Amino acid sequence: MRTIVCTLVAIAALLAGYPQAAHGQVRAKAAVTCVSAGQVLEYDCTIKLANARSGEPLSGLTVSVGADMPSMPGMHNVRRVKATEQAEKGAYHVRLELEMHGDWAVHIDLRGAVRDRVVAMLRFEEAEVTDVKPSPSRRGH
Amino acid sequence: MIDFIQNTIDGVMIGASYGLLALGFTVIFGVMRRLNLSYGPTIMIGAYFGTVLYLHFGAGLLAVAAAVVVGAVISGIYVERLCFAPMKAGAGIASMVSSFAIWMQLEQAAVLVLPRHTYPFPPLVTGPALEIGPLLVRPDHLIMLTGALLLAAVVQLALYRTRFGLGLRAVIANPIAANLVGVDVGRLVVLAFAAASAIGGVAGFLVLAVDQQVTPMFGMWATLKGLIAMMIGGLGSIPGALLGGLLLGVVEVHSHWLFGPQVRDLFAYFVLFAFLVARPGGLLGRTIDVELSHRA
Amino acid sequence: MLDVSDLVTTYGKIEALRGVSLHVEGGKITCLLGPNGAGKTTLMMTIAGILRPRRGSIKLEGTELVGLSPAKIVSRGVALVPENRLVFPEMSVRENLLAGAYQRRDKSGIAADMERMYARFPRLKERREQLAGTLSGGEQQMLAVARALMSRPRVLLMDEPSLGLAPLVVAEIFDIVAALNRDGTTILLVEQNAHMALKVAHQFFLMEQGRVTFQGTPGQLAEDEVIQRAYLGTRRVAG
Amino acid sequence: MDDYLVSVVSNIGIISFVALSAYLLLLTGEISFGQQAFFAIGAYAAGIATAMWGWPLPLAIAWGAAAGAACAVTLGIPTLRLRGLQFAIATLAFAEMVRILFELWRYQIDIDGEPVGPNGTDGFRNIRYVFDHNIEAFDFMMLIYAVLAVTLGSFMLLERSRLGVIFRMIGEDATLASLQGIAVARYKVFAAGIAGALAAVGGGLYAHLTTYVEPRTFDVMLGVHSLAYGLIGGLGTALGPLLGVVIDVGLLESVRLFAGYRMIIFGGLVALLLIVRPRGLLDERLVHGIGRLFRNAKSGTTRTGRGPP
Repeated sequence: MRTIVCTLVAIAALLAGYPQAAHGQVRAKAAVTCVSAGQVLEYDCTIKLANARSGEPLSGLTVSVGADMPSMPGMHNVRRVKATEQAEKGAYHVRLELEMHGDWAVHIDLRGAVRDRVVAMLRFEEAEVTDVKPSPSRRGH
Repeated sequence: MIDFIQNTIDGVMIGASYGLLALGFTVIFGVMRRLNLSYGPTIMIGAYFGTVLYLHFGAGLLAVAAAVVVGAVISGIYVERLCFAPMKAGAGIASMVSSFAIWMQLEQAAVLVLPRHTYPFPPLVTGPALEIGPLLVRPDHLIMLTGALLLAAVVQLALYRTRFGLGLRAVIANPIAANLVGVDVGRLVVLAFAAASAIGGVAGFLVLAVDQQVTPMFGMWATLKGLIAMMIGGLGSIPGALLGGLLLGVVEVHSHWLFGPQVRDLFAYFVLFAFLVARPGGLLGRTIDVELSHRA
Repeated sequence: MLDVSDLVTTYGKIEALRGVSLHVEGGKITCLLGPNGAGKTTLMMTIAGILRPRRGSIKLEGTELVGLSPAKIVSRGVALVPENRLVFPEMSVRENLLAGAYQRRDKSGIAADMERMYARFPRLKERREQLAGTLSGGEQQMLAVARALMSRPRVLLMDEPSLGLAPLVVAEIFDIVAALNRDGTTILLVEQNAHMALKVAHQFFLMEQGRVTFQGTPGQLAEDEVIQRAYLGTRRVAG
Repeated sequence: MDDYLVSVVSNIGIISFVALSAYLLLLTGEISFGQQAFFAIGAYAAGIATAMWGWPLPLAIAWGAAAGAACAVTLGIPTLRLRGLQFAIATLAFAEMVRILFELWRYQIDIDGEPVGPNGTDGFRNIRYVFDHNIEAFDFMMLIYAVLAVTLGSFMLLERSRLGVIFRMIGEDATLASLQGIAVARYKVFAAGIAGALAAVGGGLYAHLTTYVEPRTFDVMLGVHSLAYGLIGGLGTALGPLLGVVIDVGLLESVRLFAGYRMIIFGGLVALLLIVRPRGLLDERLVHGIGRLFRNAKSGTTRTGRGPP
């Protein structure tokens, strides 16, 4: 019993001692559209980034994109890919290579003037990619 | 009032398929005292056999049905050979985890063959709902119910009127004593797996033909529904499995009607939980020793 | 009739049988006595094929039984009435008897044998549609014996048939054992109740710690000594 | 370390918490299909605490753990007399109920002009603590492993303590344990509580790692996986479940060769492994053997022969 209490205290101490940092940053929002890149499970995605509050496009950022499956937490790690900035302001392009069809949470990590992560939930199928409205039924209708 | 009756009827019809799934589960659980999590996915593999025939060879309804059953039986025996036959006595939990690993395997195999999220499945019948007085009955639901009842009758006859059934019940009652009277338990277990998969195959075919679509998630769906219905009905009881399925169906349809699909699932699990806590033996179950506590 | 030689059966690293040899004569009642943990039940289970021996042989009239499945051993003519009876509780008395004849395919012969069992055990006839689980202990023991007989065994193995039964019922069971033997059944009987066993046995073996330590006929040793050795083991008696 | 490695290693650490949670219950002889529920409770509770109430992360994680433990104890009491399969299914039913309740639950407040909070099936987005506080992915990974190390350390202590012996005793034979005067019920509920807290800590970290959670993250798959990890890695030591996670998430993940066939190979390997080692790679016998080796080496004794058992 005492061991447990000590452990909990130790965890709490460790956590409490963790450094805190500053607040108040620009928040980003993203519009993601993906189309099949010809190869199975490869997709071309266009990401339009904007300041969440002002709606102003966010350009000049280092953008990397990863993905995981919410239905299998931690089990699928798609290697992060660097996105390339497009001519259009705030637009970035990336080619994603996924492991299977289904619903993916696409993580867009921003660095540079803004540090943030935006998550877009998309359903990747063979032919098309759509926004996800999770359906409660397991049979899939 | 009409709605209540209508929903109850619908629930019975859907519950019939749950009952069949539970029946297959019960047969396997009865002879093995072990949980086969791969039960649903083997049925899903059968369904994919049927879907491939349907999509690529234009097979008719009966051919698809046969393919589903055959596919389920083949993959069922595969699971038995890999996850159950080689496991020593007392390794019930290893069998269960192994069957889960094979579930993952079967699911990925299905996705490799047919990579899309959903595929069409041939409909049982097309046509308008039958009007019986103020009530509506979908003809495919009616066929599903009839099929389920027929199959249940066949299973009941096979269990109580054949030598195979006698041996099966002997193994379910007491595997050692069954050995001692000369039942070849190893062979019987394979046959039981095959029979259970065939039952599951028929159930799966009926459900999918009513849904008219199939996804790899069907495996999980079938395992969960079968498991819930079996536990509500009572472990190791054949009539219990059917009754549990019917009860689950009725509860689901009513709660869906009253509160929507999410609350429907909530209710189903709540009924299961309440049964387990208040009456662990289920509706008609008895206490049998389960080889699952990991020291068994 | 049944020859066991140098049988070794192990549970993991523990040797339950350490080289058991014994001979069961046809038409006789052979009794196996010994303290708890001597390996008597292990021996019975090994003969019936439920446990696999590490080495040794079990021959029924010259044919080897080691390596055969329990089902094959039943069809060769060895039936075991297990300790604690192990009837099928959710099956009726009639179905239990039918299960006993599982290896047989002759329907008319099975039907005739059923009638014979009902004649020998009238109480089973009265309760033939009753579930076996609802029978009394003595009735379950009768059912277990009848079920074993349904396979038409040449050798009947009985493991502690008197276990947990009232004295009157025990006497009844031993009457049945004697009667079966009079009708020509060879019996190997494991028994804790040495007093009763020595009354019916033609020959007996004493087992201790996985070995046979004495064999003889009743009367060869004073009953007191047999009983003492059967319950307590030689060492303590000797020293 | 590159980004990718950091994310894989972080995931391994987080999943290990659920695996340890299931493992602790296995020690006491119970199979739970439902530890993902506490992972979910921890994730939501900690996420709400930082994102909506502005709590610091350590406090939020601790609060999540407390919530997880409380729920686990609440579940433990009614399911106490269930055994084996019935217990397993009861935990499954509970976990699914929790998941569906999260699907139905909406609780949002306005922060900086945006709604923040759990939003039914759409999940709970914008758990931005890590970004608001400029914590690098690598640092967060170190945090995960610091907590994991403390947890593992306590597990090691537990295995040697009286409590650990009691847990294993209950797992071996609960009736026998109660005959020894052990209050089996109390210890079981206690174990369930700790297991709930462990899973909840994992959940809290997970929510902050990914910045979003949604109810279907916590479905049965996660629960059965976490149970399987203990069995793959071995039931002899708390390192077993970790090894299981490393094999699944780490090893197979890194072998790109398997892309598309990963589960086919992994599933087959697990099935074969369990035939050879039904209690996992690091099972009790192996762990015991290694332990003896160490002790012998330390005390300098040589084994000349084996005494009577």
